[in-house]
Amino acid sequence: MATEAKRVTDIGPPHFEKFLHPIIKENYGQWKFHDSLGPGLLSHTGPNGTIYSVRMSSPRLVSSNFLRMVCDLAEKYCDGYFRFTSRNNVEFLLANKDNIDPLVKEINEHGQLVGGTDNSISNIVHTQGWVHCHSSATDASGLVKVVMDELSDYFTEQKLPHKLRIAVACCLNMCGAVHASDIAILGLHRTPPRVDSDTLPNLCEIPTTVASCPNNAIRPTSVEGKTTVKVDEEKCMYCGNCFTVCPAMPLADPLNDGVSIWVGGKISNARTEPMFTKLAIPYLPNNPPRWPEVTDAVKNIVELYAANARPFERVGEWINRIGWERFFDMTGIEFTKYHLDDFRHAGTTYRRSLHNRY
Amino acid sequence: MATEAKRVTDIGPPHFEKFLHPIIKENYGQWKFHDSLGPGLLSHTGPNGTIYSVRMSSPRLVSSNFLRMVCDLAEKYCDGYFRFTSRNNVEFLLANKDNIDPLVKEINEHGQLVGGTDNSISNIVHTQGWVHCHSSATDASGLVKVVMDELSDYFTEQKLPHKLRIAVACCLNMCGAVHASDIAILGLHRTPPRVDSDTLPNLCEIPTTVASCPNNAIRPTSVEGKTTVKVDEEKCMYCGNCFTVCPAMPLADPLNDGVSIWVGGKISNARTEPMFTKLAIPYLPNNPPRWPEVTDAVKNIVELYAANARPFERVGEWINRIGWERFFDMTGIEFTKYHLDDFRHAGTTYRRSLHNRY
Amino acid sequence: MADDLKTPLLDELEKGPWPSFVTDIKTLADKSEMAKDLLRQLEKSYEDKRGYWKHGGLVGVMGYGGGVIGRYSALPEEFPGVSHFHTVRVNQPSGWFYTSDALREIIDIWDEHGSGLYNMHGSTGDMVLLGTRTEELEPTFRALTEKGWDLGGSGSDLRTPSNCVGPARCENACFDTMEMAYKITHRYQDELHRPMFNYKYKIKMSGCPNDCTAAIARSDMALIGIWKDDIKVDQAEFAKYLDDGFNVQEFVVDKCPTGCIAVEGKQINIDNSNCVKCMHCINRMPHALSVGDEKGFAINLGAKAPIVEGALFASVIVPFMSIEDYKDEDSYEEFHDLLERIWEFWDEHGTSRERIGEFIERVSLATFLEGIGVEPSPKQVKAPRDNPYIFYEEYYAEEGEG
Amino acid sequence: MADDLKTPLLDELEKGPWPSFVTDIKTLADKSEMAKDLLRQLEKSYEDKRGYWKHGGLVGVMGYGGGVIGRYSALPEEFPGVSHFHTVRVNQPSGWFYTSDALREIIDIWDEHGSGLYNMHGSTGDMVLLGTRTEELEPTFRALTEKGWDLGGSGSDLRTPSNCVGPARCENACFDTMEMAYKITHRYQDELHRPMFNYKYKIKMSGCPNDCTAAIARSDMALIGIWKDDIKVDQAEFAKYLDDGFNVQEFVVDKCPTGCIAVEGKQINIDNSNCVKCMHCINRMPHALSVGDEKGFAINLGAKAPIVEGALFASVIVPFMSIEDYKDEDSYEEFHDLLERIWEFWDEHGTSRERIGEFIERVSLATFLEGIGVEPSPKQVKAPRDNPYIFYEEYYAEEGEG
Ligand code: SRM
Ligand code: SRM
Ligand code: SRM
Ligand code: SRM
Ligand code: SF4
Ligand code: SF4
Ligand code: SF4
Ligand code: SF4
Ligand code: SF4
Ligand code: SF4
Ligand code: SF4
Ligand code: SF4
Repeated sequence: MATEAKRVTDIGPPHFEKFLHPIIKENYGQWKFHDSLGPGLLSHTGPNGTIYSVRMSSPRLVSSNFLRMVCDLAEKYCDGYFRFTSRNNVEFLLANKDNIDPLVKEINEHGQLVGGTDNSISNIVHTQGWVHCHSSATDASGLVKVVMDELSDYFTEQKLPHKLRIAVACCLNMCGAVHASDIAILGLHRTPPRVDSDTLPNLCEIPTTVASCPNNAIRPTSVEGKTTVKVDEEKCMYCGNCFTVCPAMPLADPLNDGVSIWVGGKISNARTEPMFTKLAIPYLPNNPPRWPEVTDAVKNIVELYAANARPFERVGEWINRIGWERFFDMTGIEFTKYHLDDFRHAGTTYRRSLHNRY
Repeated sequence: MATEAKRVTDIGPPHFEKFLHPIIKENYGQWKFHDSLGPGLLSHTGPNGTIYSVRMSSPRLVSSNFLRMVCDLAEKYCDGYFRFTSRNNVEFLLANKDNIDPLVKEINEHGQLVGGTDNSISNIVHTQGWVHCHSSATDASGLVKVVMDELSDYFTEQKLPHKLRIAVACCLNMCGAVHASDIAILGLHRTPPRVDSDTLPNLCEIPTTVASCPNNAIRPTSVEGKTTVKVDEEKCMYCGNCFTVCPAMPLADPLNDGVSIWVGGKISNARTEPMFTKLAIPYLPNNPPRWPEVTDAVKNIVELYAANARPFERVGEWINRIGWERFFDMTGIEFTKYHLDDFRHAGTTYRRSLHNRY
Repeated sequence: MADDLKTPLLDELEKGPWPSFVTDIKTLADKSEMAKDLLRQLEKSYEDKRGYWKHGGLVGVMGYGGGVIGRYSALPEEFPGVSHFHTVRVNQPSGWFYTSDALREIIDIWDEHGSGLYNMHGSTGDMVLLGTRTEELEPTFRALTEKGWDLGGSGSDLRTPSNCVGPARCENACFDTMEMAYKITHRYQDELHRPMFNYKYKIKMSGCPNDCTAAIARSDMALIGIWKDDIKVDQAEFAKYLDDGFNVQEFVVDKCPTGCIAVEGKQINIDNSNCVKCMHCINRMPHALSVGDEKGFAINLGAKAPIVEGALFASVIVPFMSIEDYKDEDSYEEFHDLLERIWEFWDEHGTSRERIGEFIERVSLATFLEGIGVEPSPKQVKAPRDNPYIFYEEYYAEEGEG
Repeated sequence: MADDLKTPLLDELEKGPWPSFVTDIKTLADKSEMAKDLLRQLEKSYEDKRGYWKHGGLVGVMGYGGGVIGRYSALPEEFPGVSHFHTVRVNQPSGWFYTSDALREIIDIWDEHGSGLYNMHGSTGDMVLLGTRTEELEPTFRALTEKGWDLGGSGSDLRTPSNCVGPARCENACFDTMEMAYKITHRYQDELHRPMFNYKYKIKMSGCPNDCTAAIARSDMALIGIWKDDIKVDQAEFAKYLDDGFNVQEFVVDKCPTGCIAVEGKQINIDNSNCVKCMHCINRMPHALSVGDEKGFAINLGAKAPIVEGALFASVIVPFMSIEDYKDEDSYEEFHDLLERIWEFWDEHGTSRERIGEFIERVSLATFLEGIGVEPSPKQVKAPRDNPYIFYEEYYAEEGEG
């Protein structure tokens, strides 16, 4: 492809209007209601007709071949119109209800799944992992695959009390929704950065590096006459912020890097205000390729939620209703000192009342 | 009275048993239930009988004559038995129900009131004020008197949705329950301490003085060769902690000292967890002897609470139900930047959701 | 009334239905120069809108470091009666129970040695004998001890523990607040009278979560009664509430914080596994419901007023403890051991003027629990941490390395 | 499949019902050295339990400071195909709507200039074209712009705003998320492409409080749809829910956070003055209930992940704003003015790598509001302050003094 034309910049994205299905254009801003037609199937109705959506899974990390398959299906059933969701599923947009079944069938033939709507587990929001990021304490795509293998029924069926949203992030930067998910899987380092004092003076600015540490664990020092930094290992909580600004302070440590499990966050304002995800399991080992400890832990929580929560109760709402003590009892997860907050506003998490279940 | 006997120390208080009414002794730890017999009147019943309590107001700051009056009444109606409550009321403890009416009558003849139980306003927990404390930004006993003059009906009748508890403190040390009361009146200074560098070097330890400031507003300095301190007036929030450790830093300022009004705190675990009192009115002037701005403000809040809260809803629970925006609307109190927290955990008070009433 | 007592501003406080402290103090003004000059100085404060007391002053009784608050007028020439006006704090008896005989002893002593004025009681709980001269302190003390009374605390010491009426007149009491307050006060006489802590240490005891002594808001150590088993129900009495037209649905069921009450027919059913012991249903229907049988108390630490890090409610450290026999000193061993470990750890690692609540926040709850040998429990927190900044203590090392 | 592609560990990820990224990438392994060596390096990561990427790297396209994430293999000799493996972030269209024609343009470009691998989409919302060499960056950019596509953000710049499907396919949309995202992205091209802020600035738009883009958790500026008047009710449709046996009491009434719904007979009554617009009742009964007519959005600022001060949700700054005509650039004046005042104030007083949420917490909400010229409102806080540390700015001075 020749690119000899005049170089243009700052053109921004194309206007979306040309990507909108005619039925969508005609009902734009005037939709009346939607209906759920089954797992992965929605219809939205406005004064000028109904549009059908078929939601298909996606590993998000995809190849041209995957996207071509999407285009092919869209052309065959949807006049070429489709979209992606905020959780990286594909939504085919159909004018004709009769096209739903053949489309679903063909999607399945491609080894893809239809689902993720309503009271189901939708796609896992995730990050780069060992596939692309220098910071990662675990892989992301692989974790998503093994966890969703265990939970795919909950994607293709709507058998949960309510929506359940899972996120994976591969380090504490949390490029995703880990801090506000029903269940989150977070990769973490557990040992302080190793300072490479040979390269550090050239690669990093000392004041920026020192300032990067949330816990004041980094101090300037001098090694063989060169100014570098040293880490107070007692104070380091392995957050990796120093590594972000200074490449000479890597944290990766195959023996100790691993995964933590978090529960009970939510984003929507429905019923309760948004809630942060809370620590459930401080550490599970990195055990690729299938991380059995992680999949077991997540499945255990999902199944207890499925069996015990009330209709339209999110994971965090369920736990708040039964109490954290019962959550730890039911899941068999050990409550340790690591669960007790010790950061900035730790005091606000202490139980300052008599409200307790015995 | 001669005190020639051997000096004894560390004897502690007398054992309470000798102060207990025989009916109390017999039912000790075995009480079955209580009944409310009207404002200020309670009965408690156990397997071995019933004890009647008549609750009488008290200014708390009292003279020997007041206490002699209490003793006289107790001897006449209660075999000499009585107690004080945790809110400084007097409780006469009667074996004989028939003694209630005559006792109440005689109490009233002494200019005292009976009430404070159940859904009423009980006595105001308060502090020393200009009567005894060097720190005070307002008087305490006087404020209590003028506020209770306005509200005495709510003491002698049970016409509120639920208990309403008021506290007064005369400075930020808050020697009382100001931080957890339905309504609180808090005296405050509003100008930085004036450093008396003549006396300071003799009276105060510089490091302790510097360390006392929660906002690092105090720095050592030197005036005419003597080491003293200076206050960064931008950073000072008039808390008075420096004055507590260093007498040479008085804050009293007749022009600016005054009173603030706080609402919505509670202590009990009933229904909701304990709650801190929140700022309603940042400043009202000290206007002795009857502080009309303060009594108006408090009465306004009490009357709105009385008219609008649901049964068994405390002030804070009522406000939480209707929302703070409505509270400010209803009371006509202006919402200002002073209401926005800017101390340690200020961020945790920001509204981090979409939950708002319009 | 003394001729020279002109208090036009204070006189305004003699009006109105609420009993007037001015009127009351005036009854002493003839007999007591102190009372009279207190009113006169107060009148000046009302005129000038400021107090006229000097800051503190180290006075006390022999061998005691606390119990007296020194106070001097800033205008001793003008108001000689209150040139000294020290406060004597006296231990109240458990639950503030008195007989007239006992109180008269105090009155007589204070009429002789002091101003004849009191706070009944101070916010911490003591009898506060308000105003005397330095030279009267020791005689007052002698007179008090002779009658069996002793001083309370002040400064960096244990303060007089205080307690709700509890088993003495309340069906909700889950532990013997009266006896326990007595036992603690007596056991720790030295800690009460000789300030050696980092800062003050207040203990309050409430027999149940209604917390009628405000322990959770105002004491470094709050002992608050609680039970572990089921709420006791008298179904016949419950039916009476319904029959009497009491709106159980709106006033009880709908207000239960965990929604764990159901009414079926004339029967109340409580899902006790989800009850958080808030007391509301019991409060509303004392004839029908009462606290369980397996009773004890929770230990919450760290309440305080805002100075300096902001106000704190006390937080759960030991969710449940019980004492076999409150009358038996030996039964308290577990409690005393714990309290002493707490004091030791605070003493060793706390800083001067650092209350225990601020101390726990500074060193972190996990460290504090480890320091005093208490196991972590979900009952100590509202929820587990939401930030990922975890200090791991166990990690793997290369073989040969470690 | 290429002979030398031995990935026994990754092959385990081809099992199971969920679509496998390994299987998918393998379909490219014959054509693309990059895809193949990515799998080979990943296999090594799976063996060794660690990543093999070098830290960052400053690469990009001419005149742009963002949009490309530089990435190099730490083992370039072993995996030459990914010795360079830079990411190109491309602005997604509003609401992630595509036609197959449009997407095929991208696919063709990336097959030619890059690895043929993507994240559809990145967490911020961009199309993420995953992996190419430095020398291909400029050609990729040229090819993209020729087809009307442009780069997204990275570094300390405005990131591509993203938005929920909103008016394009949702009855709940309270504002035109689609058009507004487009307008903002176009207006602030400079801010997007040339990082000059203290740190990144993300804008996300959700058409209603369901917040389907997680704006409140993941954007420095969250625009979230809201309405001011009453929820619209179709009583006939409501009756159908009852008739169909839907448990309105348990699933709706009991779950309303402010208890402001009452059902009388077949009629639903909402006390709208107490409704907090949580959406739950509307979500449960979309045929009967819908958002009001007086629609707009709230502006919440400051969400972010935990690094460094702990995670934040965005907090209310402007409780309600509306735009007359979303298609008309002039209608946005109030919004743009505000946004520019925000950036200016943050720029002037913020520090490097300080997100706006942390900035607001540091300078305090009151100062921030004053700085950007927004009035304080109880809607900005959960509750007023509970500590008494108030900085008064107005006070009285002696006459003659001031
Ligand atoms: C397509 C999508 C918007 C988009 O622009 O892409 C979308 C679309 C709808 N959402 Fe959503 N939501 C979408 C992401 C979200 C997110 C964001 C996320 O998960 O990261 C949230 C916040 C999640 C959270 O709280 O943690 C979200 C919270 C909701 C809720 C609130 C659920 C609750 O009660 O907490 C509803 C209402 C409901 O389900 O009752 C809702 C309802 C809806 C409705 C029914 C709105 C409508 O009337 O059309 C749509 C179909 C929902 C369904 O899947 O059953 N949508 N929705 C997103 C689909 C993601 C996916 O592929 O699964
Ligand atoms: C006598 C006293 C205890 C003592 O040892 O002195 C006491 C005694 C009783 N309290 Fe109390 N409370 C006493 C101070 C308190 C306090 C402390 C305070 O106010 O500083 C509280 C916490 C207040 C708060 O939450 O801010 C307190 C919160 C309660 C509650 C919880 C109310 C609520 O729903 O929030 C109840 C139960 C109720 O009233 O429903 C209660 C109930 C009771 C009962 C009914 C208990 C019983 O069965 O005997 C007693 C009679 C109450 C009444 O006045 O109607 N008591 N009660 C105190 C009387 C003070 C006074 O003179 O007014
Ligand atoms: C007398 C009393 C007020 C009253 O009118 O009842 C009182 C009076 C004083 N308190 Fe207090 N406090 C009194 C109960 C309280 C309480 C309430 C309580 O104990 O339940 C509190 C709040 C709870 C707490 O402990 O935090 C309280 C919090 C303070 C503080 C702030 C301490 C803090 O850590 O935030 C100070 C300042 C200090 O300790 O230096 C203080 C300091 C003082 C001093 C000693 C003034 C000073 O700066 O040195 C006051 C002497 C006044 C005087 O001239 O008599 N007082 N003080 C109360 C003690 C009487 C008694 O023994 O029964
Ligand atoms: C690609 C992407 C993850 C993904 O797989 O989707 C990503 C990838 C990176 N993020 Fe991110 N972030 C991505 C969305 C996010 C999000 C989610 C969001 O935007 O909704 C967050 C959390 C929300 C937030 O902004 O706080 C996020 C929080 C971070 C942080 C922590 C920032 C903070 O203030 O706490 C960092 C560290 C930093 O900025 O230095 C970071 C840094 C990074 C860097 C640039 C690594 C670094 O240290 O320099 C990663 C490059 C990975 C790579 O090799 O490609 N990334 N990052 C997302 C961007 C794609 C896109 O443009 O669409
Ligand atoms: S979460 Fe960490 S490791 Fe994962 S993509 Fe983001 S910055 Fe990289
Ligand atoms: S990893 Fe985090 S805590 Fe440890 S030194 Fe680096 S910045 Fe500081
Ligand atoms: S609140 Fe302040 S002024 Fe009042 S008694 Fe306590 S220390 Fe003194
Ligand atoms: S009054 Fe408080 S804030 Fe002001 S200087 Fe003194 S200690 Fe600091
Ligand atoms: S705290 Fe409980 S036990 Fe004590 S008096 Fe109050 S209600 Fe009774
Ligand atoms: S004590 Fe409170 S939580 Fe327990 S059942 Fe009664 S109202 Fe519910
Ligand atoms: S945020 Fe609201 S308007 Fe947008 S898609 Fe979700 S439900 Fe619809
Ligand atoms: S939107 Fe939420 S708060 Fe409003 S009426 Fe419906 S359920 Fe209640």
